[in-house]
Amino acid sequence: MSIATPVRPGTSPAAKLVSHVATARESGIVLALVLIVVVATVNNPTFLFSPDGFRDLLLTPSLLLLVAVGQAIVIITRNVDLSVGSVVGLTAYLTGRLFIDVPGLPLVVVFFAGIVVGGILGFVNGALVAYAKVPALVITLGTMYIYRGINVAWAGSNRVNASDLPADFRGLGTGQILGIPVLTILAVVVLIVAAWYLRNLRSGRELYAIGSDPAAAHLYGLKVNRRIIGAFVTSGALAGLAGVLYAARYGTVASNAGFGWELQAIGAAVIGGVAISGGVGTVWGAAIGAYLLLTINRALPILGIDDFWQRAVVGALILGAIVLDRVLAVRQSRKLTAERETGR
Amino acid sequence: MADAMDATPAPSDHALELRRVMKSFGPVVALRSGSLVLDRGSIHALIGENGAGKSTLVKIIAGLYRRDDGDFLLDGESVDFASTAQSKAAGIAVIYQEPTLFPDLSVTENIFMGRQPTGRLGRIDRAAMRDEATRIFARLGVALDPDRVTEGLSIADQQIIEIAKAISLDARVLIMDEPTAALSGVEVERLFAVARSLRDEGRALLFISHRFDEVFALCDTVTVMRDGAYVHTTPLADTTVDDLVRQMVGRDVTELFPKLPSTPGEVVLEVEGLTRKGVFRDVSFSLRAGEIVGLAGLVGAGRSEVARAIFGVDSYESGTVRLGGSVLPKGTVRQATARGLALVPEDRRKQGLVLDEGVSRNITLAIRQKLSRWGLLRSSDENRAAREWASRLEVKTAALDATTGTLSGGNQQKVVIGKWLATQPKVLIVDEPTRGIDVGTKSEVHRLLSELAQQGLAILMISSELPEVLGMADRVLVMREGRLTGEFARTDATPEAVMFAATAEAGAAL
Amino acid sequence: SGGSGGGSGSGGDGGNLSITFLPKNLGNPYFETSNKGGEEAIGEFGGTFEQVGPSEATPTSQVQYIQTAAQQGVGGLVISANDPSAICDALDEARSAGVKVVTFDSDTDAKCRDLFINQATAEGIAKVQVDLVAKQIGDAGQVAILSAAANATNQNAWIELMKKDFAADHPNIELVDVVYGDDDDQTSFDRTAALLQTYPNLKGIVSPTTVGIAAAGRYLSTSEYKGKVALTGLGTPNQLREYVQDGTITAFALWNPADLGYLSAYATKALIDGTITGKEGDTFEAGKLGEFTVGADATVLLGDPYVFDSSNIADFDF
Amino acid sequence: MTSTTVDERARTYRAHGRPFWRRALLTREAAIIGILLLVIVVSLATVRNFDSPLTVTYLLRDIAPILLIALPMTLIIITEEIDLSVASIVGLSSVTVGVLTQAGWPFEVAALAAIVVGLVAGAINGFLVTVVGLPSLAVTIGTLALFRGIAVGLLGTEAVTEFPETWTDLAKANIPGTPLPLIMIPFAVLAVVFAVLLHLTPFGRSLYAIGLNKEAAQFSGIDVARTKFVLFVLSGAVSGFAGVYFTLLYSNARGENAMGMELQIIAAVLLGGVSIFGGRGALHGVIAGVLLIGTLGSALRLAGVTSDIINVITGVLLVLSVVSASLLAWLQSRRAAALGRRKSPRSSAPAASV
Ligand SMILES: Nc1ncnc2c1ncn2[C@@H]1O[C@H](COP(=O)(O)OP(=O)(O)OP(=O)(O)O)[C@@H](O)[C@H]1O
Ligand SMILES: Nc1ncnc2c1ncn2[C@@H]1O[C@H](COP(=O)(O)OP(=O)(O)OP(=O)(O)O)[C@@H](O)[C@H]1O
Ligand SMILES: [Mg+2]
Ligand SMILES: [Mg+2]
Repeated sequence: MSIATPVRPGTSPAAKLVSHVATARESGIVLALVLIVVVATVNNPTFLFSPDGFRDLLLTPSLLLLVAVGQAIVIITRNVDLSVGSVVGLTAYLTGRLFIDVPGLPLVVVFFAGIVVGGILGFVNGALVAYAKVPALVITLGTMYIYRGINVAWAGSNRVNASDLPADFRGLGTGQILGIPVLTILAVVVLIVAAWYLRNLRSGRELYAIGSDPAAAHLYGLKVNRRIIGAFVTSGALAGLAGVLYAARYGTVASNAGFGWELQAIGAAVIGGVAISGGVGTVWGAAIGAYLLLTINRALPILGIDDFWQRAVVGALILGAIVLDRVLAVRQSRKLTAERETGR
Repeated sequence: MADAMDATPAPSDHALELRRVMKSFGPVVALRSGSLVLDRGSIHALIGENGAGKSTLVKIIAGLYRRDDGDFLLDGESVDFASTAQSKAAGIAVIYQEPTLFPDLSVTENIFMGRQPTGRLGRIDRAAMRDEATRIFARLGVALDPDRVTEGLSIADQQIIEIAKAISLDARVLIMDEPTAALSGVEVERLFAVARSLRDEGRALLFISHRFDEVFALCDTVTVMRDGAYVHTTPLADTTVDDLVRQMVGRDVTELFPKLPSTPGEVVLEVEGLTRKGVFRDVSFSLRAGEIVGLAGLVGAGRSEVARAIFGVDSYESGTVRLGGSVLPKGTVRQATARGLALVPEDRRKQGLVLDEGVSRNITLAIRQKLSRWGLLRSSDENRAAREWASRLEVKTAALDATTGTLSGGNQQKVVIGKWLATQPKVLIVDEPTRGIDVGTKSEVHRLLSELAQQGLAILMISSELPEVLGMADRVLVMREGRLTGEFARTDATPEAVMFAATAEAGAAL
Repeated sequence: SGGSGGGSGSGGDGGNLSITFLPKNLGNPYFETSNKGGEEAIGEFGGTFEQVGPSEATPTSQVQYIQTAAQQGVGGLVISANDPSAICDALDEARSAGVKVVTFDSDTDAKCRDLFINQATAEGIAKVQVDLVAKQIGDAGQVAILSAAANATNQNAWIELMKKDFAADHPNIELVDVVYGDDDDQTSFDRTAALLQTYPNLKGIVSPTTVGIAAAGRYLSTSEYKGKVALTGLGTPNQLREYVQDGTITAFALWNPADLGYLSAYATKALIDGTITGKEGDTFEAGKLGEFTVGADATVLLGDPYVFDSSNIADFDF
Repeated sequence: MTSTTVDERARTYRAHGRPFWRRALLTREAAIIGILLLVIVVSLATVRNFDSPLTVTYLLRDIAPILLIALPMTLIIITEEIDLSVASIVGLSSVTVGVLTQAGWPFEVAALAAIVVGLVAGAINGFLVTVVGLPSLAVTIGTLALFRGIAVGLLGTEAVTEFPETWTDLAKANIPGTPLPLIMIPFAVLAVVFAVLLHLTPFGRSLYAIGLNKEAAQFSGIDVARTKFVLFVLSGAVSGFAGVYFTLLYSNARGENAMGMELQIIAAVLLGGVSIFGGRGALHGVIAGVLLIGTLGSALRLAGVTSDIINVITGVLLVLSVVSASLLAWLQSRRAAALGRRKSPRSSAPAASV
């Protein structure tokens, strides 16, 4: 009757870990990432073995990583946030404006402002989704237009130039500690905190539950609205942080900063094994997905593939990742069937 | 199971009390005046026809709905739950009529979601959680892997997780809304044992079921509801099935299983060597016109899967299905329907109905091609066809465009049956046709099936209720673990023989 | 002289001096400056200035604004084309609705507009950049070009001419790649990084677009290649001042975009007034810039590009 | 009507729970059409030059691709799927026309080939969604990048701008004697075909059933996979056609054509009352939704409002349209609850007693 798998025989924690790593969805894309880096480096050693090459390898995807982590959290709750690109743009411009309009402002305040404004924009999304009970795709499509419009209306044809920003702030964009870019360290810290939270705290697990079956979550008496709003606030705040760092890294901020990042972030999450239908996936996957996406972008020219084909490769990659997920799932269910057959 | 009832314990003070509770959904009044008293250390039964308002009452207790009017006392104090979290905190555990699980999460997480044991920094203590789950499963006597995801579990296993969830709450009040509807005899017995031990610990239990044998075997007192209102409460020792039925239906129901005699005609459905790996193997049988064949077995024996495969919802690896002499191609419901096969599926909400559509659209969904003229469909034609079947089956609904999801379970089931009868099938497969249906409706469904058989329809009736199978079928097939393990003529089909074939254990429960 | 075909040619209808500026896209400081010049000129002669534009630099998004200008019945439309022929039909429709069409910065096919205000001859622009980079890298080694959108008319024309110049006069310079930053800051920045990585022996980068050269300058200034890889092209002094001062850039070129807008506005006024029709040899007065003559193909030339370096950059503010 | 009295206990049923005028007027579609009319009236009164015939011509010409693609998109969203790759297919089709015309193919053949390319692209989406069984949101985010990448990759730096004048003129021509562009004829034909298909045929019924309950649809003999496949192919083919029109309208084949249009199309469809969760929506609402966004944009541009404000307004409309629906439902339920409390009789049943 029941799939009568008796409690598994005592496998050692180490063996468990090994088998977990070997089968984890994330391992596949790590492998792909390593492969790309190796091939690119063989073609052109400076890809990895030059100070700039190494730095850019770590640095370039760091901003997208932040946004992708937030996006993954939202997708896990069976929602989606299309407004992140606009939030990045708005907070990046805000950062520049703060430095221009309030000279001598401490960096901490600027970071705080970016994160809070991002969080507020995320809160608007979350509150609309949670309380008005309307699909996130529609709401965030709307706020994507609205936030971007506000940004363009505010910035007009002004832009923030690198020379408007204090040198120590811009130093963050390229600075390194022990050879590792500051931005990367920041992004990885955020990633670890998010991953720990999702795995070990009740509220983190509840996000998975809500994404897995919202109606059941309601019956369980989970605070569905609060969690959904929390997820959107997190996504907004991380996009806000990414916006601040965008200003630090790129120096110049025009009103189209962060344009199109929403699809990249969703793409990264999907490549990383976060199921678009909610309840499945990890922020680790999304983070590696972000690295894979942008590293491929950088590797293609080195492999002699024309710039113009980059987008096609990215598309193929996304499709490849989801097809792979599907194949693995089918194989898993075949295994279960076979087990049942032999069990009879 | 129908052995001696437990002695009724002395009534202690009330754990929970509802007085004249009212609840309406827009124009629909689900509960006019619901009253109920649960005592500590006692198991209370709640019975009533489909749509009587039982589940609505439960949902009010659970804090899922808020009552419009009336009193709700817990330990003598008036309460008003705004969410299920509050009722849980007050010590009320509820098993809902429909299992509600998170398919992507593990069995353990499903049991403890929202109240996992935590350690330092609020970190979830996974080991403790898993141990607790294992302990509960041991108590329930089931072997479920606590680490597997619940996706793909059978309804029975899902129901068991629901029960484990409720037990893990260690609640003072345990409400069970038709928990046995999907369970086999053995599992029902285990559940009853757990329920009795909880009662003996002094907890208050509410048990909702349409099966009188269960009610009499388990419960101490019974409350009857009709049309959203309280009718009567009495100790079970002082009442009989006939009394209860009269109170429920408001009239006498004499014949529960009115099987009409019919003469089997020629063979219309022939199944040969049907095999689907891991699900069923080498299933062969045939069906004659005018014959009702019962397919018995424990839940999970694979009966539904065989039905789905024959009907074309699922594919199969080998074997053939012949309908009216010629082979039915596999995996196409359209072909099967066109050639006169119909299936009333086991899960009416998921498989039978489009809950958000109106009654009329549902009844005509399978005949939409037939109803169209020059490829075009007109609502008036749809409504005419729907009206005919709704009135034949006496569906209780305000209008033909009323959303099917707002009908009671029994009325929903009637809509599904109507939908398939509208296709004018030659062979009808009904899978658990009376699951969760009240006695009145049940007897109507049985009469209907009998009449249809008499008119020459071949019926394959899958049912987990032995009395139903034995009462209705001309012939009984039995499945166990994916194989046909027995075939009995009506006269030879004793409960003992059938249960033996279903379990291969002499003297199995039921 | 194909300018006067479609228009009604009625110069004397009281002179509708409402003039709309339609740059390639908004939020581009180069056009910001040129539009300011236009606004100044229009203020001088008492017309009404309006500035509209898409947020992304594509021809299809420009069409809507051309149509709107036609519907509004403005007197003149001053436009920098995102594509030489894609917007032609829309411009033709506008002209048949009586709008004078003047292109500046980036031209369309000559038959689709009344006049083109050329900031400098393509030959002159290509030559000044080739000369600058050749001087900076010692006339030998690998160079690459970081351009704007792959379809930008002017960019492609200059790149073609530069290629010819390199081949003819600088045989030791190898042009290894042309990449496109889409006039997007971030893209240009990342493309620069990729270029440096792909070609470890790269000696120089030429970026004939203000967005591109600024982004490349910013990347170079914090990288190991600073001072080793030469960077030149077309840029605005305000954006590049810092890099000239810190040694990332030695010298770069540009015309004065404010003058370009200023001249365009006066030329449009002359067309509306009927002072000129776009015929070769027509002359008109352009306020503080003096008198200009219409050249072949209904083109007016602003002048030669100007080279900025550490000695003179402090004198400019745009 | 003859109530079929099957046996003496038979009941008759009303067909509808609400009177006709409530069913017709209290709908999302009616609201959107109302707002559209309001916007038109206000614009006519307040925006200079809005009343010129040129406005109608330009407006319809510009939104024609959106109108066209919104038709299959509506059907797809009703089955609870989505196609984000449509704008990329427009770009791919445009590039196909360009490359083939450049290679010397006759334009007609090139155009046909472009539509076939669109069809094949749609079939790829359909295959991945129905046969491989992947969620369409993920699939079409992938093909959004893939198709666009191929389009941009094929033409690289170039743009093809030479097309036969007869065709480019035709794309811009009006129906003689009206300010309506010629493209409205194929659109009207397609709109009627899609409306009949969706609202008056068994196929249409099956789309709603799939959107609301896929499993029940399958149990009712609906071939869910095939139906969805057909829809994606339709969407691809119509997008291919729109790509050819787009190319001719702007005399311009570029890989980046119609970039970002998918979100405009989806915004319009959702504004028109189609539920993103499937099973709800009607074509007249969608057409009104597209026209509403187009008209607003046109009027605002004429009034000198910049494109960013237009985007903000589009976004606000979209959010308001969905939020107002649930706000209304909430208010109604509040009112009904209040009414129910007042009207329901104080119970006649005796209190429970043990
Ligand atoms: N959410 C709802 N919206 C509208 N009507 C509802 C809703 N829930 C229940 N009803 C109606 O309220 C009445 C009582 O339903 P309820 O589910 O409580 O019956 P029940 O006694 O549990 O029946 P069953 O034995 O079939 O489960 C029915 O007529 C039903 O149609
Ligand atoms: N989706 C699924 N994934 C994996 N196993 C399944 C799935 N559905 C059913 N099974 C297994 O297939 C077998 C038959 O299932 P099922 O419960 O439907 O049988 P049944 O005899 O029809 O029971 P019922 O009385 O509930 O209709 C069981 O072993 C069950 O666990
Ligand atoms: Mg119930
Ligand atoms: Mg079954």
